[in-house]
Amino acid sequence: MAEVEAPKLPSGVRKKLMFVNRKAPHGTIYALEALEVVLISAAFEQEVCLAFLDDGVFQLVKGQNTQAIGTKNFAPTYRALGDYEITRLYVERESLAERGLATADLMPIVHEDPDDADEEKPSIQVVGRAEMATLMAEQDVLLSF
Amino acid sequence: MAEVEAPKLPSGVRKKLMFVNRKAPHGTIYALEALEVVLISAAFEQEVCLAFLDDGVFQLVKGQNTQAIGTKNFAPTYRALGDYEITRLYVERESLAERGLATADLMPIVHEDPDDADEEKPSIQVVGRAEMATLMAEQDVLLSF
Amino acid sequence: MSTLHTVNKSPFERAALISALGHVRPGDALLMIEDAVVGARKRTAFAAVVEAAAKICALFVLAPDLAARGMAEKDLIEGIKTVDYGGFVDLAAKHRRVQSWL
Amino acid sequence: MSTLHTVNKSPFERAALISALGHVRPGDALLMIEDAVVGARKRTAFAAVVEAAAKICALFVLAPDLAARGMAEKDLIEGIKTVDYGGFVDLAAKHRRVQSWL
Amino acid sequence: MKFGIVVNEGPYTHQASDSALQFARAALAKGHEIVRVFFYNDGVNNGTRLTVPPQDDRNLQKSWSELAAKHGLDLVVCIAAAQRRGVLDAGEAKRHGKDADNIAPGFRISGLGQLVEAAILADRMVTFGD
Amino acid sequence: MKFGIVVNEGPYTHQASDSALQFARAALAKGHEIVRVFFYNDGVNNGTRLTVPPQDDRNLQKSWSELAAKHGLDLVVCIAAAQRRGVLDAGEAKRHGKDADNIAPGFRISGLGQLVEAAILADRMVTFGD
Repeated sequence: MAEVEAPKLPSGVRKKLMFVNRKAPHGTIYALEALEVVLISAAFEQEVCLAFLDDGVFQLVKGQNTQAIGTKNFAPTYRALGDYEITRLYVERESLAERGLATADLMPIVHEDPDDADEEKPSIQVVGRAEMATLMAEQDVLLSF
Repeated sequence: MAEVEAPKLPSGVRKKLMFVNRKAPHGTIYALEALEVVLISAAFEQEVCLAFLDDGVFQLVKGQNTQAIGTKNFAPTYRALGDYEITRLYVERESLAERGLATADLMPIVHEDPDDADEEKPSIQVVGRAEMATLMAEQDVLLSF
Repeated sequence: MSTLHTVNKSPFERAALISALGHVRPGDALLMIEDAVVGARKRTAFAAVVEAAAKICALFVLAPDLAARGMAEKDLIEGIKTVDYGGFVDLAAKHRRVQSWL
Repeated sequence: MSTLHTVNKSPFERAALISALGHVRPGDALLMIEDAVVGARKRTAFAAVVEAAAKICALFVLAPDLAARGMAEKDLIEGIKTVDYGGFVDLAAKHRRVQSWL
Repeated sequence: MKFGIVVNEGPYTHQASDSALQFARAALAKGHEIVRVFFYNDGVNNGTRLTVPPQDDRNLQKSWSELAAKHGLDLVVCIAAAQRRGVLDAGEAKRHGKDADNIAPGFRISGLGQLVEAAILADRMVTFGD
Repeated sequence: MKFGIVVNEGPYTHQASDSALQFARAALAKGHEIVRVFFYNDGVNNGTRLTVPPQDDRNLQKSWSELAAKHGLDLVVCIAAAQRRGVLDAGEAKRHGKDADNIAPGFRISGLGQLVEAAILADRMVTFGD
C-alpha cells in the first residue's frame, strides 16, 4: 500500500510495538491509516502486534464491500499481514459480545508458522478484557488510532 | 464577533430557526462556530432560538476561563445574545441532571422584554426531554452543531 | 409536521443514537448512516433500545453504508428498512425538517 | 511497568473514558484532559464508575482544561488530583508507556 | 424541492464529504434543486485545489468541482473558517499578504450569512459532519 | 528523557494541536528532548503557512514554527496524508504539477517510516487527536 523506507536506527534495537485499534472502519480514516503504519513498521524488524477493541473489532468483520460508498476497501489488507510477519491480532471478547459479533463473523486471517514447517496458523486471538489490559502492559510503545 | 452582511431575501420570509447545541465547549470548535452563525442570523429577522442538550449544556456553565489553555473564551458572548434579540435558550433538564449540573451552575443570561417596559427577563428556560422534542418539532429549520 | 433524524456514529462509541432515539416522536423517521449502521445490528448491547424505538417511529439504514461494514439485511433488527442515497433524499423530502445528530 | 492512560473526550458523549477505566491496572495513572475533565465531576451519571476506578489507579485532571470548563477542585470526585502541563509531562515520564484513548 | 447542504468536515478523515456528495448527486438525479452547499468548520478543506489523493482512491475536491460545473451548484466556503485553516482565493491571499492561494475551481469564499440565507431559501437543510 | 509526539488533528477544530503544543513546551521547559513531532491524518493541516487566524485568537501554525526554530524541533508532516489534503512543499508541488505550495517554515514532509522511527527512538510516545 505505501512505500517502505529504509530504517536508519542503531542496530539491535527491538521494541514491542502495539497498534491499538478502537475505531470503526470507513466512517473515519483512522483504521486505514493505522494499517498503513503497521505495514511500514514491518520493515523495522520490531515485535509488532495489533489490538482490536471497542469499535475497532468492526475492522475485521468479513464481507466488507465499499463499492457503493465510493471509498477504498482496505479490509483485504488485514489478510496480507501474515506476509509481513505480523501474526498477532488480539481481539477483545467483550467488545465482540457487546456488538453482537462472534468469531465466525470475522475474516479468517492466517499466517505460516516457520517454527512448525510453515503450517498455516490463525492470526486472530480472541482475549478477555483483563488479558487485553495485561498485553498492553507488556508493550514498550502503544500507538493509538 | 463576526461581520454582519445585509440579507438578500424576499421580504416577509420569516422562518423558525433552532440552533441545536450538543457538544461540549473548548475541546472542539463547534460551540464557538454555532455562536457565530447565531449572531449573524440576528440580522435576518427570523424567529431564532437555541437548544442546549447532551454535552451542549456545558456551554452555559458559569466561570469558564480559557486563559491557561490559550484559546478564545467565547462564553461571555452568550450573555450578549439578548442585545441581538435572541431571547430563548432552551436547556434540557435530563442533560443537566446526568452531568451533575443544576440551573445555579449556569450563567445568568437575561434580556429586556419590550412588551413589559423593558424589564429584565431570564433567557434560559429549562425544559424536559419530551418538551425539547416538541420544540424541535415546531421549527422550520434545525441547524445542528 | 414530522422530522427525519439522521445519525452517523456508532452507538458503542458515541451517545448520538441514544439521544436521537430519546427525542423521536410518532410519525418521525430515523436514518442510520455511516458508522451508525452498526446500531441496527441484532443482539447488540443496544438492540433493546433500538427495538423499543422502532415501535415509536420508522427506522432506516443506508444500504451502501451497511455493505461497507459487511452487514446484510439478515443482520438487522426486525422492522428496520434499508434505503439507498435516493431513498435518503426521499425521506428528507417527505419529512418537514432534518435533524442531524452529529 | 505501569501505564499512563490519557482520555480527552466527555464520557457523556464517547465511550473512551469507560473503556479506559475498564483497562487500567493497579499502579497505572489515568489523566483526563480536554473535554474529558467533565468526567471528573461529582454527582454525574458516571460518578460511581469513576469512584470505583479511583480505588484501582491514580486519577488526575488537567487543571487548565478544568478552568476552561468552569470547574474547580470543589467540583471533583474525591481523590482526583489536578496537574498542569508540567505535571502531565511528569506523569508521562514516570510511567513506562502512554496509552491515548482517542 | 430545494435542498441546502452543510459540510462540516474536510475530505478523507471523516466520511461526511463523501456522504454529502452522494446525497447531492441523488437529489439532483431526482430533479431536486440544491440552493447551496455550505462548507463550514473543517469542511472548508474540501475546497483546496492542492490535493493529490492516491491514484486508486477517489478525488473529493475534483468530484465537487465537477458536480458544480455540471449542475451550476453554488459551493460556498465560509470565509472565517477558511482563513483559520489556510484556504484562500487570490483576493484573500493578496489582502493578507500571502504568497499563494489554493481555492479549487467552482468554490467561492463568502460569509456566514450565506449559510443563514440558504437555511431560509431551502425547503430542507441537511448537515453532514463528524 | 526523549519524547515523541503525534498530532492527528488539524488546528482549531479540535483542541489536539493546542494540547500537543502545550505539552511540548512543558516537556522542553523541564529539560526533556523531543525527538520528533509527527503530524498525521488531519494533523498535516497544522503545517500550511496560508492560515490567517483572527487577530484575537492564537496562531497555531506560527506557534509550532517558532517552537521548532527556538528548540531545533523536527516537525514532520506525513507525505501521504499531506498529499490527500493539499499540504505540499515546493518539490511536491512541482512533482504533481500543482501551481502553488503551502508548507510552513520549520515543517518538513516525509514518510510514515518517520513515525515508526520516532516510536523506536523515543522513550515515550504521546498521541493527541480527536
